[in-house]
Order: sequence, then C-alpha cells, then structure tokens
Amino acid sequence: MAINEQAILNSELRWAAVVGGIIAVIVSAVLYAAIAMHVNPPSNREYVDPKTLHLSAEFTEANLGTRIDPDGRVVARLIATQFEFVPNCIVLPTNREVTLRFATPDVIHGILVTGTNVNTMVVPGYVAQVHTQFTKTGDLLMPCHEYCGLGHTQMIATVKVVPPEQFRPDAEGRAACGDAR
Amino acid sequence: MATLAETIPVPRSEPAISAGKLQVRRLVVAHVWVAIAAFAVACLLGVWQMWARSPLEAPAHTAANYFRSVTMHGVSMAYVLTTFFIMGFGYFTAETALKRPVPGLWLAWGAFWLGIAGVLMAALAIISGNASVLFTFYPPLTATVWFYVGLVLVVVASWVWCLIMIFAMQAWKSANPGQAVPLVMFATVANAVMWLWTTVGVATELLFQVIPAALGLNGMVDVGLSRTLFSWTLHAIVYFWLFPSYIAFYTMFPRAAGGRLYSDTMGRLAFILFIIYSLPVGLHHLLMDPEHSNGFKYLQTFLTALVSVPTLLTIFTITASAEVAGRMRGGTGTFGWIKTLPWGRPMVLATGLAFLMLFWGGGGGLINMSYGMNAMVHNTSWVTAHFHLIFGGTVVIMYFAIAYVMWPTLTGRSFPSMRPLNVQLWLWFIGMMVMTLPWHWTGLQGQWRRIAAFDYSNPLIASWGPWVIVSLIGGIILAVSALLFVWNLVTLHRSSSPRFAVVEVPYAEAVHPPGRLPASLNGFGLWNVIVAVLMLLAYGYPIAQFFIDPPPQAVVHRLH
Amino acid sequence: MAEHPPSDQTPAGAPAEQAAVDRHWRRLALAAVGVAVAVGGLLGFVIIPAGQREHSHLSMDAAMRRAAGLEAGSPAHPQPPAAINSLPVSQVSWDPAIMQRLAAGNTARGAELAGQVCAACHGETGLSVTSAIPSLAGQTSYAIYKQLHDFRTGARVQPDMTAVAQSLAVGDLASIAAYYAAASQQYAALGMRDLSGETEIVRVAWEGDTRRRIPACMSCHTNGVGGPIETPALLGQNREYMAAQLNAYASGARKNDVYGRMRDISRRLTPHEREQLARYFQGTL
Amino acid sequence: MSDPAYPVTRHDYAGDAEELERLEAALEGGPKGAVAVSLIAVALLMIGWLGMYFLVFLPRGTVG
Repeated sequence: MAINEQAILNSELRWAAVVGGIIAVIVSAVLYAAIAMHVNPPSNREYVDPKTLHLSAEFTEANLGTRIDPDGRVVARLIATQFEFVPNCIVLPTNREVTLRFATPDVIHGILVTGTNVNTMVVPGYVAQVHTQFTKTGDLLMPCHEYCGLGHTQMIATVKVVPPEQFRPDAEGRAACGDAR
Repeated sequence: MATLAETIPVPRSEPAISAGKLQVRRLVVAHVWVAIAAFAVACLLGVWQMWARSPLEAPAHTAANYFRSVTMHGVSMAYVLTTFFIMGFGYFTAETALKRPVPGLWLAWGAFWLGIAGVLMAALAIISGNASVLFTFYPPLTATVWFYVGLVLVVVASWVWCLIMIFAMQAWKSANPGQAVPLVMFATVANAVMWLWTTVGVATELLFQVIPAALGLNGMVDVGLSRTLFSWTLHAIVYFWLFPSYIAFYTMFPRAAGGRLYSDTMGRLAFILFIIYSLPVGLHHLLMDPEHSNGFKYLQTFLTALVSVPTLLTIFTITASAEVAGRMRGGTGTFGWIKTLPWGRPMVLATGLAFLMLFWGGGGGLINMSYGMNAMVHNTSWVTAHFHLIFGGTVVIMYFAIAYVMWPTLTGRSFPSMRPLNVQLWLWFIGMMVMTLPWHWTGLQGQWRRIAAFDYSNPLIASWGPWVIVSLIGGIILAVSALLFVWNLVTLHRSSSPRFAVVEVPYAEAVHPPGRLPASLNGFGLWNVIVAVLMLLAYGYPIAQFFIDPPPQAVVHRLH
Repeated sequence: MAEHPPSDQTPAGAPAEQAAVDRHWRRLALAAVGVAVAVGGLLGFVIIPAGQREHSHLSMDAAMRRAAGLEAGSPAHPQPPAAINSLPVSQVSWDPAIMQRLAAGNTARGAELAGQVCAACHGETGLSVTSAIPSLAGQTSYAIYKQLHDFRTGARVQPDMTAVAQSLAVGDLASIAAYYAAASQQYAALGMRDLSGETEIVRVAWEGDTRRRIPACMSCHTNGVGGPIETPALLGQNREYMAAQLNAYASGARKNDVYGRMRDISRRLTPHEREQLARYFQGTL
Repeated sequence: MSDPAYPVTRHDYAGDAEELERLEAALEGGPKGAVAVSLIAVALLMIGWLGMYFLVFLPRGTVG
C-alpha cells in the first residue's frame, strides 16, 4: 500500500536500509581480510629514480633475482623494462612469506601471477612491492599487464613455485631457475 | 531532410512557448550521427581485435595495427560516441523539457565544429600510428601532440555544452520562480555540473604534464602525479556516460511502460548522489599502484561502496515504476505485473536488458572496488568484461533506446514496426553476454589485458582459446546489432511514410509530481560545496604529496 | 482521489518556511557526507593499521604513518632492507644536466671535435667507411652518447674507441653525440632502403616471437616508437657490425646493455637468425 | 508489435478519472513486487560477491 507520497518515500527508505546492509557486509569482509589475513592493495611509497635505476645499489643487474635477505626473508627483486623482465624466471618456495620488489627504468608496466592474488602496477619512480605466500606449486606465468609499447605482448616471465624442500639457495642465499624456464 | 517536426506539450503542462518547431533538430541529428559513426567504426575494430587475440588467423594482424586499433576503439567509444551523444541528447531535452528555445544555439554549433576538428585531429594522429598509447593518458609513453590537442578540443566543446545546459536551466528558473525544474532537465544539468568537476583532473594532466611532454618542452614527467590526476577523471567519466541511461530510466521508461515514475524525489537524490560520490573515488583505479598509501586507498574504497547507493536505489525505484505500469495494465500478484509490461516497446525492452547487464557489470564492479580483492582481477579480462557490461550493457543499449525515442520527434515519422528495433536490442544483449561471460572466466585464470596476441603454444593459454573464440562470436553478434541500429535510423530518414504534424516527447510524470521543492533538490549550489569538500579530503593529500616530497621523475618516451 | 496531485504535500508555502526546509536539507546532507568520510577515514587510517601492526611489529605511530603514506611500506609487513651493493654494468645516467646538453643539439664544439676525432672512420655525416664500423647516421644523440660514455668508463670495450672516449671529457661526448644526431638528419633516406629477408626473419624483426619471448626488433630499434631512449636505430646499419654485436651479446663478450636486455634476446636468437637479421636491417640502396 | 504510434502513446496518459483510478489501484498492490524482485537481485549479487570472496579470493592467499 503506497498511495501517498510519504508511504512511497518510506518504502524507498526501507530499501535504502537494505542497501546499507549490503555495504556493511562488503566493508566487514574487506576489513576481516585486511586485519586477519593482512590483505592490502600493494602500496609502497618508496622512491627509486628510474633514470639512475641501474646505478642504484639495490636494482643493479647482479643483484636481481631471488635471495634470502640477511634477516632471513625471501625477497625477489625484478626489473620490468621494455620489453622483458629481468630475470626472466624466478624461483620461490610455497607456504613461506615472500616479498617481490619491482622497479622500472622506463615506462609504466604491471604484473600479475596467474592463479594467485599477486598483482601490482610497476610505476617509474617507485619500488612496487608485493608480500605474499604462494599456496600451490608450479610454473606460473607472470606477464606484463599494462601496455608498455609495441613489444608488450612478448613481455612475460615465469614464476617457478617449488615446495620448501626443493627451494635450495646457494651459500650467498641466492636461488635461480637455472636453465629451466 | 525536410520540414521541421512539430511538438505539442505534454498533457497537464504549460503551453509550448515557441511556434512548436524543434529548433535544435538539426543540431541534435548532427551530434548523434557523429556519435553513431564513431560507434560503428569502433564496433568493427572491436571484432577484429577479438579475432586477432583468438587462436584463429586474423588479417593484417601486426602489433602496430593491434594497438592502433585498440586506441581507435577506445577513443571512438569513450570520447566521441559518448560526448557527442550526450551533447545532442542534452540539447534535445533542454528544448523539449523546458519548452523554451535553447540559449546560444550559435555557440552550440561552434562547439560542434570545434569537437569535429578535435576528433579529426585525434583520428588522423591515431591512423598515423603516432598515437598508439590507448585511450588512457599514461605518460611517460606519450603520443604526438595532435592526439592530445584533438581530445582537448572535444573536451572544450563539451564544456560549452555544460555552460549552455546550466544557463538554460537558470533562465527557466528565473522565468518560473518557485517551480520544480523538470526531472529530465535537472538530471541533464546534474551531468553538466558533474562533468565540469570531472574534467578538472584530466585537463590539468594534459595541459601541465602531457602536452608539454608531447611538445618536447619537458623531458621528464612525474608519473605518479599524472596517474593520480587521470584517476580523478577516470571514474566520474563513466557516470558522465551513464547519465543519459539513468535519465531514460527515470524520465522515459515509466511512461513507455504505460505508468508513472514511482518517486520524483528519489530520482533527484540519485542524480545528486552521483555528483557527490562519483568524484572522490578515482583512487580505486590505482589500488594496485605503489604511489598511494593504504589509508587513502581504503578511504576511497569506502566512498566507492557508497556510489553503489544511487544505482541500487535506482534499481528499486525503476522496478517499482515498472510494477505500477504493469499493474495499471492489469498485472496482479507479486510477479504477475512483469508479464503485462509492454515488452514490445524498445524503451521497455532496453531498460529490462540494461538491468540484466547492469547486474553482471555492477556485480563485477563491487568485486573490483573491494580494496585488496582488486588484486585478484586487476588488469585481467575480468575488468574488460566489467566495463564492457557497464558501457556496452547499460550505457550504449540505453543510447539506442533514447535514439529510438528521439528519432520520431526529429524526423516527424514513426517507425513502421517495432520488430527490427527490438531484434537489434536483443542481439546487442545476447552478443554482450556471449562476449563478456567468457572474459570473466578467463580473467579469473589470469588472462591479462592489452596484448596484441596470445601464445597458444602455452598450455594454460591454450585452454583459454575456445573461450576467446566464443567471445569473438559475441563480438560479431554485437557488430551485427550495431549495423542494424544504423539501418533502423537510416530507414526512418529515408522513409516515405507521411510525417505527422504533432509529436509529443514522452517524458514520464511522477506518481506525485513535485510541487515546491527544497532548493537543494532544485539546484546544485549545496552539492558543489560538498563536492569541493569531499575532493579536498579524498584527493587533497594524495595530490599534495607529489609536491611536498617530489618523487623522481621519468624520462618521457615519445611516440613520434 | 484527494491525493492527486498532492502538490500541497511537498514542502511548500511561505518563503520563511521554505528557508527552514532548505536549512534542514543542508544539515542532513553535510552530516551524511561527514559521517561517511569520518567512518572511512577511521577505518583506513586507524583501525586497519592497528589491526595489522602486530604482524609487522610496528609501533602504532609507524603503522599509521605507513597507512597515511608518510613512510614507505605496508602497515602489515616489515620492510626489507633496500641497499645491497653490487656493480652496475653501465655508468650512464640520464640526469637532467646531460639530458639538457643532448637536447641542446648541435654546437660548434661538437662539430669541431667530430671533424678532428670521429670523421676519419665514421664519416662527416655519420656514414662510416667500412662495414665493420657502425654508421652514426640516423641515431639519436642519446644512443651515441650512451655508447661513448660506456667506452669511456670501460663498460664497453673496443681498443680504438676506448682510447678516443677516454681522451675526451664527458661534456664533449655529449657535444659529439648531439653533432652526429643533427648532422645525420639529412640522411633520413637511410630508413628508405629496400628491406628483404626470409619470412621468419621479417617476422622476428617486426612482430617478434612470443613463444620464445623475443620482442620485435622494431618495437624498440627505430626512433619515435616509444622504446628506451638510448636504443640505437637499426635501419641501414652495417651488416658486419650488427652481426658482430649480436654475437658478442650472445656470448657475453659485450655486456653494456642495461639489465642484459640484448644479451637475453641475442641468446634466444639462433646464430642463423642473428646473421640474417643483420643482413635484413642493412637493406639495399 | 502493434504499437505503430509509439512513442506517441497518449492513451497511457489520458489524465482522466479512469486513468487515475487505475493508477491508484496499481499503487494499492505495490510495491511488494518491486521489493521482491529487488531483494532477489541483490541477494544473488551478494551470493556472487561472497562466493568470489570465500571460494576464489581467500584461497589464493594473502597479498599486500
């Protein structure tokens, strides 16, 4: 029964309460993921100069790839550049916190790892950083997902996720894919 | 094109003030045909792009051609089709709703030709291959300056339109003190007001960063700042495109269905909510970007959740309006009224199909905007599916329906049969679903965007192949529908059927037509203040941070 | 039927009454928006970092600073140490001073140096005298400067060039690079040579090979395509020189390409492809 | 498809007593149908969202 204008507005207000409930559910689920599972969108306001990236201490060529940092954390450092990733393949263990750090010397790139939540833009001027734990093993694709120029299509890397017992870093703490791709 | 169509006033409103001739007729037809031309080209390019990404061999398939095509597709759809259609529709509503001549028609024609010049500039730049940067403005990859200047001219033309719309409403209000601005005009001006706010971001980016870079005046660019300024525009621009659809939902659909608008007040509130919540939410396009902090991303995620409110309110209000119509036509029971709706009328059918597609597109959008959850789908085909459902599914299908309402008024002829119109709408719906549902599926598996071809020798990618072919079929259906749309309008221009002397523009009335309204529901002063405050809170520091602690800049990569 | 049309039910009437209604609406709107921002801000800047900091062992202050973007890193995770030292492969830096110098274009100093030092091998206008020596015509100043600088620092080794580059100041290298970039503009015809090659070679040159992750040569190696600014143009370059460089990259004998891009790509190409690409890009007049 | 005069369907808006009577009758019956349809739509929407959240997003592991 909604004949007079007030009755119509009341029905709309009741509906607005339903809408509010939906938003509350979504916001709560997001908060749960953020607080209980430490899920955030990757955000890292850490500068690195793209013009001198190859001269920087961290993102020099010999320093790229997976390694165990002095504090025991697994960190992979990669360069996204027109039109490839350096290195082109990285190896990482499952069920262990890993950090991926990306930088670019040229234009905007982006990465995702197929079948996982690993996803970030790689913006010149910043270190793009993703903390994650891989839950399954396999050779996953890591393509560039932001248009970066005519060679964008060929810009794909491999993330080799292995069981912890197969993750064997060398004496310096480095682990590489070897010839595998 | 022969004589001008004549209009008669809607029942129960003041008599028409002019001699009854629609003065904006040629202006509207010109704008809408430019929009349709761009749309048709973009549809055909879209099919070729799907073909190129499929396992099938596509002709002329090179990376350079692909990115040229994607750029043309995006620019034609997002900037040309929308802007010209919205301008044309705005002039149409201003005269038919206010029943006054639109002020500054010569200025409107000037803006039209300015926009045409801009479109030609941008189109030639794209064809030359020196603007293959897609339709987004993301330096350091920088196109030739002609591309950007051309698009700036289109935006300037739209600003002229905004001012004309605002001025038309103000003039009407002074002539009709204390009266409610008709909802259709209120909404049109709401879009103009929102668009002026929206374009501040992209205009700043273009004028201070991108165009100087394209000209070679600066060799470096602050990439984070440019992305942030573009994001300012990137969400609200979608609502700029969507506004005509919502205008049709509120002011055309209820009448076409044979009933009344359930609530005029809720319509006004929905349009106001679009103005205030579509702007301070653009950072959700940068959720995966490193240059913004979690806190601001969360704040804007929260505000994005609120922008679902006007859409969900609209769903209810329009469904209730449909129920009123269905019951007036004899429907009974909880669902019986659905059957009695006149589904043979294009506006009714289009609204129903638009809601179905909005369900999928909006549902995908709720997932995209959910903070960390965006990582699951960012820059995958899922997102492509989402915005094609919103754009193609809600925006464009209602543009069709609006054109089918405007054309009899503009040509003075009625469609001999509704069948080709309804077939066209059904084809569009089927094509859109067939194209986008596989994209959701492959996107969840990680199929990424913006590449010219897939390497189907990879087993994972090979498993997507059949789905890509299915979506190609959807694309072909869409292209057929687009061509049928053009055909439907052309036949009306060429029809030999007699012109009728009087044409009524079928705007819906509310169950309770508004009397004297609060100033806030009859104008935009308050809402402009609120937008300013919200933008300051949501975007103030995220933009200021680039000046407080300037990040290292990147070398411009020019494409010419 | 009395309700139709119920215009007297909507707020109406005297202006004073209307003003009160308007004020009510203003307050309501501002309050709604204020609450929305306050809740969103509280959750984003306080509650989430407070909930996440346990995992990152951060103080509340540090977690909130990260949430607000005042310091780098996620509130939920410890930040890895940034600095680990190793040596770069090339010392070239695109700092604004050098960029400005290169952009400034041709100078008398550049012309003079080029005439004295370079022209004997590379020609007055950048067309070299033998196929083993690269032509400089058609190259950008960035491309020429990059190589000169690398010769100077030893990042790239070739006895003659190393000696030449080390005898000149960095600023002079930039002047020479700017001179040749300008002097060779009239040789745009270089890019108009006839190109022909095997279908597969043409495909690699223009489209690349996604399966082997080889981007098209032409997605970078032509001016104005938006690739890395220091990339040399290939059209018309001398075959013998190009083939030698591709092979040197493949073997690792040459490694001044930043991040090993060309070393990687050259290794993915077969020796036959390297030879044929060099032949293809030289073209015929 | 026998609606040749569309969009000129003035009989829908006769504005006479008969029409207003029908309108009033229609309002009497509503908006329970609209409530039902809208609730079903948003219920499906929420099932979809929560399904994606619990079945796809969370199992794929933490990210940040």
